[in-house]
Amino acid sequence: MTTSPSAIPADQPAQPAASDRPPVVAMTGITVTFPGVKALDGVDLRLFPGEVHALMGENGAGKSTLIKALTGVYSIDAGTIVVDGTERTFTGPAQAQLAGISTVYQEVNLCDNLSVAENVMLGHEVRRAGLVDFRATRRAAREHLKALNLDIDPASTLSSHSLAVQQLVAICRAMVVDARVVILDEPTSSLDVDEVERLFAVVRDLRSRGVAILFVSHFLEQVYAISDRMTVLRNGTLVGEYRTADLPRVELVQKMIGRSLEVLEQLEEAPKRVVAERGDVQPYVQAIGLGRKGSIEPFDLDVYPGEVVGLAGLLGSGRTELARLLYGADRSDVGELRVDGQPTKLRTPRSALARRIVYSSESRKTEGIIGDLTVRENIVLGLQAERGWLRRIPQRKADEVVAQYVEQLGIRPANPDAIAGNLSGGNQQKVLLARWLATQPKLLLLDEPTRGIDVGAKAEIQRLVAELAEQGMAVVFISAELEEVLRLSHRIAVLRDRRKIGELTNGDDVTTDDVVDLIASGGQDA
Amino acid sequence: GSSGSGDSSTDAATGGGDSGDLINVGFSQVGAESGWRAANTKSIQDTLTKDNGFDLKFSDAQQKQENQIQAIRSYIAQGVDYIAFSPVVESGWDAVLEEAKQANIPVILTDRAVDSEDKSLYVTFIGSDFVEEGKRIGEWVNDNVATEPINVVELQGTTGSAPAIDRKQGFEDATKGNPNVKIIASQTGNFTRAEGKTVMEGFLQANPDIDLVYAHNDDMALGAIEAIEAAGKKPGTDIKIVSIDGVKDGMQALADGKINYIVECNPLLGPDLADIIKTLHSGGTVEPRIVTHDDAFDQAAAKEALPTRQY
Amino acid sequence: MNLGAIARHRLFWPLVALVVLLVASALKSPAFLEVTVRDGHLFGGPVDILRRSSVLLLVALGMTLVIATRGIDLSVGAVMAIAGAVALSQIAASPDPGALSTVLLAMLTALAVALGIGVFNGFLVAVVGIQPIVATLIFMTAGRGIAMLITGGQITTVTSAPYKTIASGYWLGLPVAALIAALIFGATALLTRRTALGVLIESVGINPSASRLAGVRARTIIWTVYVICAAFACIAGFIKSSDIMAADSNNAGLFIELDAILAVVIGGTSLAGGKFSLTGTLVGSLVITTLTLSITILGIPVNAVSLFKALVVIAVCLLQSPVVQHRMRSRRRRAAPVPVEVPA
Amino acid sequence: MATDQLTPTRPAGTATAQKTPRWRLDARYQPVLGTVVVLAVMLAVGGSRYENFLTGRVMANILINNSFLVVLAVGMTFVILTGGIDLSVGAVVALSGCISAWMFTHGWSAGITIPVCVLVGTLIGLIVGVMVHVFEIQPFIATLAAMFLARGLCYLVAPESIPITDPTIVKLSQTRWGTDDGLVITPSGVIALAVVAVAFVVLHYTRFGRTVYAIGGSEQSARLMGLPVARTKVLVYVISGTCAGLGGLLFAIFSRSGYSLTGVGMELDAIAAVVIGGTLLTGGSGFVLGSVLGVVVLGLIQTIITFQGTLSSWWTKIVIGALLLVFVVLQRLLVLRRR
Ligand SMILES: Nc1ncnc2c1ncn2[C@@H]1O[C@H](COP(=O)(O)OP(=O)(O)OP(=O)(O)O)[C@@H](O)[C@H]1O
Ligand SMILES: Nc1ncnc2c1ncn2[C@@H]1O[C@H](COP(=O)(O)OP(=O)(O)OP(=O)(O)O)[C@@H](O)[C@H]1O
Ligand SMILES: [Mg+2]
Ligand SMILES: [Mg+2]
Repeated sequence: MTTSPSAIPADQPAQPAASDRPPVVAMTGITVTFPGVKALDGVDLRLFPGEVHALMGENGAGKSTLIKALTGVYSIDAGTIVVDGTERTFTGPAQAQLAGISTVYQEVNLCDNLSVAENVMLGHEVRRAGLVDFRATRRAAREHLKALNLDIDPASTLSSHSLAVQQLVAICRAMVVDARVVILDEPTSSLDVDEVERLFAVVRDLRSRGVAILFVSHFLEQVYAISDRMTVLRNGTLVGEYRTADLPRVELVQKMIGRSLEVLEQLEEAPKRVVAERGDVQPYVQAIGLGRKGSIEPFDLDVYPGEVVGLAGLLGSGRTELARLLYGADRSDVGELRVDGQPTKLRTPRSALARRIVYSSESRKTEGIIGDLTVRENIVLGLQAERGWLRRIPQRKADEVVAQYVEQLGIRPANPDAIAGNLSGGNQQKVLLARWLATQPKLLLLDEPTRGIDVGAKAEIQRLVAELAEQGMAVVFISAELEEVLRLSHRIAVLRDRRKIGELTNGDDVTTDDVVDLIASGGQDA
Repeated sequence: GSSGSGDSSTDAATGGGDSGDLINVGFSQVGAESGWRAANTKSIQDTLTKDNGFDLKFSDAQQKQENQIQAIRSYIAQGVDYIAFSPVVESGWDAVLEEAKQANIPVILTDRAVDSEDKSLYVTFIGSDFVEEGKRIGEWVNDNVATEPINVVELQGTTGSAPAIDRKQGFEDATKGNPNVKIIASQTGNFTRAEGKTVMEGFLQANPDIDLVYAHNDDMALGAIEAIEAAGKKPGTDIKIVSIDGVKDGMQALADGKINYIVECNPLLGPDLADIIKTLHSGGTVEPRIVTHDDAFDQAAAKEALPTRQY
Repeated sequence: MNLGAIARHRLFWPLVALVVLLVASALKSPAFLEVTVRDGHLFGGPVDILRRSSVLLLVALGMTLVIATRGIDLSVGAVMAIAGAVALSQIAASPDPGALSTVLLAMLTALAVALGIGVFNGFLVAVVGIQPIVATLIFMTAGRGIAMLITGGQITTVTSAPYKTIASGYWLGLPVAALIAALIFGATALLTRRTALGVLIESVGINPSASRLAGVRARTIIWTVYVICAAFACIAGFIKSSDIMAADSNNAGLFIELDAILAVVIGGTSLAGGKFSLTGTLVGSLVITTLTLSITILGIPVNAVSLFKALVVIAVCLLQSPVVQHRMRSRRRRAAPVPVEVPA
Repeated sequence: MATDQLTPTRPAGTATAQKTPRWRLDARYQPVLGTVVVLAVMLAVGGSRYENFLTGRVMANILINNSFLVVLAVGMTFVILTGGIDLSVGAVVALSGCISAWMFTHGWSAGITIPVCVLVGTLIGLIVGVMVHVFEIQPFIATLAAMFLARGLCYLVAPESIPITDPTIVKLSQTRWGTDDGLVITPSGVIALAVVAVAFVVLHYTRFGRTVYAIGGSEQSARLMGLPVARTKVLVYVISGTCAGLGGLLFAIFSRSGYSLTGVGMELDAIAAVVIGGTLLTGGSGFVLGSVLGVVVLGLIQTIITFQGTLSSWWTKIVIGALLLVFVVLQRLLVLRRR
């Protein structure tokens, strides 16, 4: 559904059936409870050498929890973990690593105060006479980065890179050790086609060397392209273990969601949007030569009410930067911004909010969720910020708003008093979305809103965006999935090297290839 | 504040060597932790003036020994003629005093002593005798209050400080032989009014029959007065109070009958210090220990002395 | 609520410490817990604790809000000293120190000065972006100097009946100081919990950049809490100086910032910012005040006071720690298996 | 577009980040550079105002008078880099001094006393480390409790100040190496510099050091990356405690006495030095050499005040505060401008 099937050729399973060899990891009857939630209930998982195993399930099904239970981040309440034939209980990731299990956790977990090289090599630095040899370490890091075709300066600080690059660095780190088990929890959520392709090349190489790979993704496309077998979870319980080849997509979705859904058709057969007759409506937001030194070069952009403008581009092409300028999260230093025809200077997010412009950031951990607050407080935060501190939103109104969006977006657990930081990644994303929808904006800037969201919810969010646009909201939609951008947008602005290089008007004849071509040509002939 | 930097027109740039015929004196003060100390500082700054032939370099150590040692080293580096200081602590001055000796700068101690074995490290020590102060209080109590059995509570100074240790010692020495004196509680009030009050409140809660309060300084005595009044008793009558220092507020309370006896601890060391330096400068010698003259006041004497007190 | 749930409450151990200290004091001095009516007002140990904890409570309240934004305010002690110095030197200099108007005017002046300091601190932290510890260290040092400058290095003593009322007066049989603290506690609770201020402070403390992107005026909020903190410290300074009717620039509020932080943390607010509990701070303040008072009553030897304080603090913190809590819970569970609840 | 030639051309599909030009100073060094610049300004101003200011003796005195603070600041740097804080160091200095003085007066030899008083710091550091790591007590509170504890033990060991007359200590405090014009160094100064050198190597060239930075960046990430977070966290407090014990020894050499009230507020001096040196209290960013510069700044402020020589007690406090203000604001502005 995301990348065209031709981009990632389906594999032949490397080994016919893995079960003739003993599993390298066997988890049985795993139960993990958090105060108030039973996140896992008697789940089994087997990993065989030389296989790619997909772990599937909706947001909050317990995938990340199962992984963390394996690597000793969480202690298990019941069940056994057998690694290489011996029962183990790891007390922390360090131990798991020693046992040959290398993990990339879901949220990027790196130290952004350190250099890229250090993040890749921490704990495995090249040493001479007991002291770290930085030059050799950087060289080693560069080698590892090259395997993923990541050509960045290993000495640069991690925080200077976009989230996608950070995700690749995290994956790189997992490849440094000679692991027998590699766990990748949604490694591809912010990668584009090329990066995914490169990652898969590495994964296949690992598999051929007999490494067991556990892979989590909400992109069914990718799952079918790379995995040999899969384990499906639902609501913390085991649904079953299947050979990928034996389980058609529709059935997989049904097993994940627990009911049959037309989501797949809905996702695949949504009609292309076309620009409606505008009449003499003026754009809600109009950027004229707007830019910021070192961040994005001056660009023009109009967004009309009722219109979805997609931003397409590769990693680090400046989509996020563009959106931040429109929100006032960064201040522009050249150009003009008109909101509703009025020249406007956006100095802070607040001033944007006052003009009913909202922005949902791509990095929900650092710029989105307020971890220790409850779901309710997180959802009404935007509304509250807009009203000011003095006029608190009445409890009843807050409850109403929260109930509405919890229902509409399917936030789970559907408990407004749950601590937002404890929600699964996908559900946190939904909470963020709810926060912004609750303010009833006129311009909605969505930066990767579907990252890490399961198929059902993704369809729901796409439907919602389309509906909101129909009701007259202006939307700027950023996604690493070109298909998704294409499906939703009326117009597509294409960026490259932090410069807007062109604009496409969507239509039946426009395909992802057109966009890719435009990017490749650098806008010269567009 | 008249003793601020404003009225001293010393040009800092002329700090070194000889500036005319003025005597260069470096003085390192402990800090400004009490009214007593402020009076002491003022006395020194008002006496060692240009008009009197001195060029005073003054520094405040903020109650830190390291700052004081640093200041003395700095005076040595600046090449002053004399160094005077009130040591924060008794111990630990040998090293820096040896440096001063090597640089041929005479050192004068004021107010507090040092416990160096080598007495040649300083010329003289001028100040009160804390043990003696405690003793005089004890003797007055023996003669005037402890004619019948009494319960005494003690408000000690800062734990571990020389005045606190010596004043406790002196009082105990004097009352040791008197079976009527019973010290029922002793706590530190850190030489401050607020803590003096706090501790006294605690004493009053814990002990219903206190006859006498011995405070190591006036400030704690003043705090104790507040506490006693708040408990509905009459300070000076229901509970007698004796203390040491003789600062203005203390003398006032004494005159008002709220304190019964005060042994003075004279802060006005400026004139004496000036005399000593002048004597030394003209080649004379001074006694190695100069005990300042301390008065003692009862209520009648306080009424008389109050109008003419300088501090 | 069952016993287990009560024991698990985060304020359980601080409250136990409070009770233990009170009981120990009462055993040592049986009159301690007696409350009698004397001169038309209440008198006794508990009343004393209430009156005395007012100063710490006020400072700790402001500190709670500052800490909730991930900050810290070391200058509170100095602000107390300045408040006393400004108010009392003005009263002392006036021809009529006993007049209510003089006192009010003096207090207003002091409050204005304190607010100025709060604005300054907030400016350094929120606008210039200096780390709170260092930003407030500046006034911690210089503030006491300013207070001494105002009083000329002397302890300024005044006689003024209205001013004395603040710390020593009684109203409806209760100490005025405690009433002031209670009033401000209530006002703060209303201000933070009835408006959205509390939640916004927390959100800024938990994730400043996310809050800013959510449209919260992070800068203004951080600025505001420093101003509030200074204002509360100023009122605490009034009580402290009224207590001894003197402005002791050197010692007023010395090291109170440490006690205040301790009270806040014992009350369950994390120094990492975020969620805060005003009730917790109240309990923390009471524990620390009682601790100080009980030292005198129990007759702890002078040399052991610090050690005693350390042991109590360590004991409370250890018992409160997640690890010990967890241990105790699982021990309890093992000792008496809880019957499985069958849904009706 | 005219800017075309400035944009690096790269094949589509390669994720690149903008490379920082060579001449740009790494952002991490900017705060330290700020400190250096403001320090130079202070020296220039001091030298033009006061005679005998820019002399070897005065500069040497800064190190001689602050060698213990250098050692404390080094230990504190470790703790602050992990995002913690250590308030106990001042009290540990006093305790270590008291114990050494007590042992000397009770006839112990320097060979035993010196290790013991350093190890006392280690032990307190270990207690703090265990409280912070195992019991998850916040560093501020754990070290505050340790501060009360150490101070309380001081009063038990040495209620009044005890002079130290041990020949080894006397020798250490009297030895001076250097030129006649006062540019000298003491054994304490050498020890302090050695500690700095060791700390520099440990922080920058060992896995332990890099783990310290990683924990400061994100403790949770460091744990998930499989780094030995527990061990490292306990160790930084042990290091800080040991440095405080050593600092106590240096202070004992400096003052040749043990006194229970020394070092009150010294922890704030150490923290201030570390922060002035450009280390972030949130952890993960800073340098041990910056902390040394921070100590020099504080020493310089004191020196300027003694050279001024006309300040009353309260003006001294105000001037210290004002200089601190000028310093941090200037440093901050320098950092902001360079961004
Ligand atoms: N630390 C925690 N405390 C309390 N509840 C938690 C915690 N971590 C996870 N949970 C809960 O456990 C459940 C499973 O979460 P988990 O993160 O494993 O989901 P997931 O399958 O990885 O979902 P996603 O696809 O969104 O990443 C969720 O309901 C979540 O709210
Ligand atoms: N804080 C920063 N400092 C320096 N460079 C940065 C910073 N943040 C982002 N960049 C760089 O700016 C460029 C544009 O990044 P941006 O995040 O806007 O790209 P994007 O198109 O949104 O890509 P992505 O898909 O990664 O979100 C990237 O090269 C990135 O490395
Ligand atoms: Mg997950
Ligand atoms: Mg982006």
